[in-house]
Amino acid sequence: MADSRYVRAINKALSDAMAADESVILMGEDIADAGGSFKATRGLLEQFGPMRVRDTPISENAIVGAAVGAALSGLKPVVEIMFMDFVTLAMDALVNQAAKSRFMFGGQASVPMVVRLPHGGGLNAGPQHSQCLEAWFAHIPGLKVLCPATVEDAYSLLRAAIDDPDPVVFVENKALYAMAGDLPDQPGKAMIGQARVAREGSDVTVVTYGATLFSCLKAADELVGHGISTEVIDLRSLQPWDKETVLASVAKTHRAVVAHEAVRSFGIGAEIAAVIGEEGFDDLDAPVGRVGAPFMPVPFARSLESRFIPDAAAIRTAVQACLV
Amino acid sequence: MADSRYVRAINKALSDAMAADESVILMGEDIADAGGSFKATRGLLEQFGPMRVRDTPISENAIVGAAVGAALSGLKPVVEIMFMDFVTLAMDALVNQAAKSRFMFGGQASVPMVVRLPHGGGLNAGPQHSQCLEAWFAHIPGLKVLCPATVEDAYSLLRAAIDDPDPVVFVENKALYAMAGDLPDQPGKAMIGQARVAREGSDVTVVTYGATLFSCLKAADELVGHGISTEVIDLRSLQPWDKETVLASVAKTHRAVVAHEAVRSFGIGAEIAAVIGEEGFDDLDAPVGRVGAPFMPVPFARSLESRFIPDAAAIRTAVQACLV
Amino acid sequence: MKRPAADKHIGGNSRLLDLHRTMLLVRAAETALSKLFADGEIPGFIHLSLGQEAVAAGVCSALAAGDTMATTHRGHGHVIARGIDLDGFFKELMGREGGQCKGRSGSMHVADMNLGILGANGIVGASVPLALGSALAHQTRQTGHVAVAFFGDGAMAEGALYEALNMAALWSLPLVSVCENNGWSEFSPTARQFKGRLVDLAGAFGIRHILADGNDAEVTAEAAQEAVDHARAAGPVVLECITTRWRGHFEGDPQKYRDADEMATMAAGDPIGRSRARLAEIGIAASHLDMMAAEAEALVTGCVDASRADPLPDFDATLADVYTPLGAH
Amino acid sequence: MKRPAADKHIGGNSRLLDLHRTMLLVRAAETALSKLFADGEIPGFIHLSLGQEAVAAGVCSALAAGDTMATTHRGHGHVIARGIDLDGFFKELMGREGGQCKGRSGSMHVADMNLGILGANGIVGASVPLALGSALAHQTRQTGHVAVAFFGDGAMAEGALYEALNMAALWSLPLVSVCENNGWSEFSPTARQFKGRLVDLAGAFGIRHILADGNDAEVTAEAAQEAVDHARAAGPVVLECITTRWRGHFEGDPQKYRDADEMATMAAGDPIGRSRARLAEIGIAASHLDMMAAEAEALVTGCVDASRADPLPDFDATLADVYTPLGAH
Ligand SMILES: Cc1ncc(C[n+]2csc(CCOP(=O)(O)OP(=O)(O)O)c2C)c(N)n1
Ligand SMILES: Cc1ncc(C[n+]2csc(CCOP(=O)(O)OP(=O)(O)O)c2C)c(N)n1
Ligand SMILES: [Mg+2]
Ligand SMILES: [Mg+2]
Repeated sequence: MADSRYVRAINKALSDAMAADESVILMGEDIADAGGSFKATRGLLEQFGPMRVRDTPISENAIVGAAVGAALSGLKPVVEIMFMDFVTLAMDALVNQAAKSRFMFGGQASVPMVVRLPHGGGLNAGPQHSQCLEAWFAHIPGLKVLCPATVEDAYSLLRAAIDDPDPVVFVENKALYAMAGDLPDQPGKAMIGQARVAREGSDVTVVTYGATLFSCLKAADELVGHGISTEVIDLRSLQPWDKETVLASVAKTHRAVVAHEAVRSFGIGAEIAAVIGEEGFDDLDAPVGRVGAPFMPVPFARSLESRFIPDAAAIRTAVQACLV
Repeated sequence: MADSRYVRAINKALSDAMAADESVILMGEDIADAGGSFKATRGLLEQFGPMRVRDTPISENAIVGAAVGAALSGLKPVVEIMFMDFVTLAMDALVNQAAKSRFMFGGQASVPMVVRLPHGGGLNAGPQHSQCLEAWFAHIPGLKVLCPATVEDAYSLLRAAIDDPDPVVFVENKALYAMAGDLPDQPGKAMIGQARVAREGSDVTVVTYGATLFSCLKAADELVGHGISTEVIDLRSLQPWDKETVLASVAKTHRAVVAHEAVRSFGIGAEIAAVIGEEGFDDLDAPVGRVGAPFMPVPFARSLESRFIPDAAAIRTAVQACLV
Repeated sequence: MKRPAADKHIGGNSRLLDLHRTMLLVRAAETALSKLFADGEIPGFIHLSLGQEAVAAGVCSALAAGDTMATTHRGHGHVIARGIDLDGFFKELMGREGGQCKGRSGSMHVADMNLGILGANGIVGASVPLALGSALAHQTRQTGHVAVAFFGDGAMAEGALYEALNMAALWSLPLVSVCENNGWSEFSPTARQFKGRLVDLAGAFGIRHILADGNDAEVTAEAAQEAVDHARAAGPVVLECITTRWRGHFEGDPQKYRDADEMATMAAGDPIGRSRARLAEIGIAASHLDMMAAEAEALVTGCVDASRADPLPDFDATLADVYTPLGAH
Repeated sequence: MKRPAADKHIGGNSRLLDLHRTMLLVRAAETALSKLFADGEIPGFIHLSLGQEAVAAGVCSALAAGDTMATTHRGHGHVIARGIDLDGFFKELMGREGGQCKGRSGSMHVADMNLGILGANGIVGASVPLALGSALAHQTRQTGHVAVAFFGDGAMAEGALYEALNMAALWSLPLVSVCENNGWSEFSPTARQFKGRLVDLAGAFGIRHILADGNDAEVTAEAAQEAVDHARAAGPVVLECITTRWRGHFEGDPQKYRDADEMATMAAGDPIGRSRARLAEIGIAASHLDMMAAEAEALVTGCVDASRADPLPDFDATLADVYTPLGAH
């Protein structure tokens, strides 16, 4: 166990994957010389050279399009899009090309590529540098969508994403990059599609992912004082997502709340809540609560953003609401 | 009452809006001389001239970006993106610019623009010419999302969209363009956000939008034979959507099914079902059923696409499932 | 069905004969497709390259095994010239189980990974970043291969082309960008949509630009060889082939927007007429040339019959193949 | 706070004095911002244009009322030179209720519709299509105004620029595309990212290209006047201003990637030092020039104090303002 940080775990996963498989290459803006805006690729240029660690021009569409062509030609590209908000410029490459090529080509080819997308607020970066758009990708057949919350998952999920033969949208939370945590000396690779019970409980199930996990755990702590035992599930994988683990927990607790940082309306939580309501109908003793950002662009001012991002209090309130 | 067609209603709405307000202009690929790939803009160049009806280059990103700039400078642009699948090239302009400008600028400006997006299958147009991506836009604060199913709504909703001060994503269904229907001689303008009870019933509520409305009505007819009275609600507006009408119906029928052509997973139906499950919890006698396309790209072959698109049988089955 | 081999016995003229044979095959295939489409035997819509056969034959004649290519919605000629199994091609367009892509893609996404065909594409301009990435793979993996991007003149307006040209120049990638310039973008003359000149755009990035008469197979083949050699040795190159679109944008397009003379004079530039005349000049018997055309048509007829007999794709198997099956990799 | 009026009495030199005053204001504002940021009084991140003041002052000096502009993440100078209310500007960057955008946007989206400022932008390259559309509105509505798009040299790699240049040329729109070429794209020399030459790109579309020393306010002002006149009369034009980024990409960037000499020699090209020297030459008293600088700093200090005293934005009011209130239009 070495103590590490979320961003260092990403960095180590990239480094280990590149060492293990020379077909893995990196592309992105200022990822080579500068080591990335969030330093996730620091040192990799020196380690693997300019052929495999490529600083690109500011051309998101062509970068991701090139990744698809490279993935169809023997490489495993890992692309960094500096802020998830900029993936709006690369949606054709991701959605019309990467996601569909294997299917469209009759299964002749796979598209082994990863697009790393830092999402989320907390940096007062404003409306165009803070969005959580993962729900878009979860809706697209052919893409897989992962979002690690812990230092260990940042490593193990990224290794799994790079090993995966299909295109993976890898969502990282900017506010977590500096977070400290333990990383085993020989960290493993995760199984895509498996959730993790982050905290066991018996009264209510809180389903979450990404940075919101920590608000959920905080809320769970606080709820103990109110005599409420909260089970917290970290999805880790959003597409596919671990229905079995979620439904099994709800069968035990009979109550559920889904929480994430993304805008609540038409967010990831809608699908989770709908499936719990449909397949867990008989288990439910209360409506499935949903916690997410209010329906507005991410505001800049501290006083606004701090209220925009769902916090432990919001989760606590939602949990208590389904227990009255 | 003149008998018209869905595409002619679109055409008349554009023509009437341009006649009523000279700040309304049209932009798109082959919309002027050729009158549009689906003929929605036929005759408008002759009527309003090349300044207001502009054939653009194949540059989706710049077209929509220019529409935003024009909307901020006194025009009301209506953009045609030939197939909704191509909006993947214009997501920055729509999501980062159009949707957020009013908010980001502190309410100084509005962005009165409409982007027309033909979606849906049935033409065997294959994986890159058939998608239903409306759920993406419903998730974005600042955008409004409409989807007319009838000839009259095609007109009245488009007029409302063009009059609206905010950016509207206007989703048209390609398979409906040729559909005949009545259009009043002085058709009105719809109220954005109001659903329509397309058929009254007492046993179950089916919530839908777009072309799937007709499969729902067909299913409702067939269900009469099984002694089931089905209420069918056509949402018409997806963002905002008419929660009140939907919940009122469920309070009456105690059962609900949500159906659409878009992929089921993480689709529009997820939010509708989640809200019914949450706010209509005590009214529900059965889980909310969801009908949508299976989790795959839209396949080309007739034998595949016909099974891909949800039909009346699928809706009937879902309704019956929530009545056992 | 196997294709007839090149007439090696004719020695020095074998290349022209091969080009001629390839064009005959594309011509026969698309002539059949036009009829099949009119008869409702082909779902969706198809964009034919009749009149543009010399570009497909010429460019692909310059490619070696291992070279890759990405093409457009008007890509039938390219994939046939590259050697795609004609049987699987027809079955695909007719939506059959035995189709090259199992009936999932149709005309607009035909691909053959064994031949390095990264697919036709339904998105205008998308072929260029795809080929760029393939070229990047060739460079990184030191395969010595080149990647070809076919794109139309209308696609020049897409930013994707521009971004890709810059990256190709920046990394001096073995990318051959082939502009199939037929003067039309759907129903509009491209001149009414695009103000740039490709030669100047390429020049702005220091990329070599080669212009060719895309209605002459030999000229195109030579230009393509020059372009491919340049790409292999020195990095990106743009090959612009001036050619003629005979049919509508898609089958069923009445082409009201084209004036009579253009339609009338079109046939004059027929690339197949030209190569046939030249072959006749150098003494290839008319009977032999007729036989070649007949062979191509027979091959196509066989594929069409086989496609009609082929079963329809199975839905459940299709649904199960969205992601790579575990263990397949 | 009202800004001091132009010294009309100095007649012929009033333009240089105005440019100088504008640059002093930008310099004072951003110098204060740098300090405020270091002290944690400014949330998020800010990109300063210190060293680039001549571009902002010069270009905006050529604009008339009604002309519009869209700018970039490095847009403080542009909006200040255009005349934005400095009080609202500081309140915005400090996240206050009285901010120009009510504290919702911060540095990267400052806008003022009354001045035709369509916003700074967090998306590299996005300013160009926005200004293109504004120019289209000017043409359609026959306002006689021009639209200006500021963009950086790194933004040249975005397809949006290319697509917009083509459309501007196609429709001969009154668009002035101003490339603020400081040689850097974040932490990389742009030469390592972009192989194209802007003069050739503009040329490929038949768009006039004007080059200016962006560290000289008068030279830039004249070039800008020429560009704006051209746009008003004859359509699109590209103005490339060569300038120098003094600070890091954003405040807090240690700039390890820049070598010592560059950092050392930077100050030599100081646009304000230059204009001050020229004003001294033509006899403006040092005392007067010092007073001008003091005025600018006083103005800024006042704005900073007012911002500190300003209340924080109200969340519920903000949430209620995502869409246009009914009846507002
Ligand atoms: C991104 C995108 N925009 C628009 C279209 C619709 N479309 C299909 S082909 C075409 C014209 C292409 O012209 P060109 O590139 O010259 O190719 P050609 O058809 O002449 O071979 C258009 C606009 C599309 N398929 N993709
Ligand atoms: C679409 C997009 N990609 C990447 C970024 C991150 N980014 C912000 S500024 C910048 C460099 C821009 O360089 P340049 O255009 O020269 O402007 P300068 O900072 O030099 O003024 C980058 C890559 C962004 N904001 N938007
Ligand atoms: Mg063409
Ligand atoms: Mg720069």
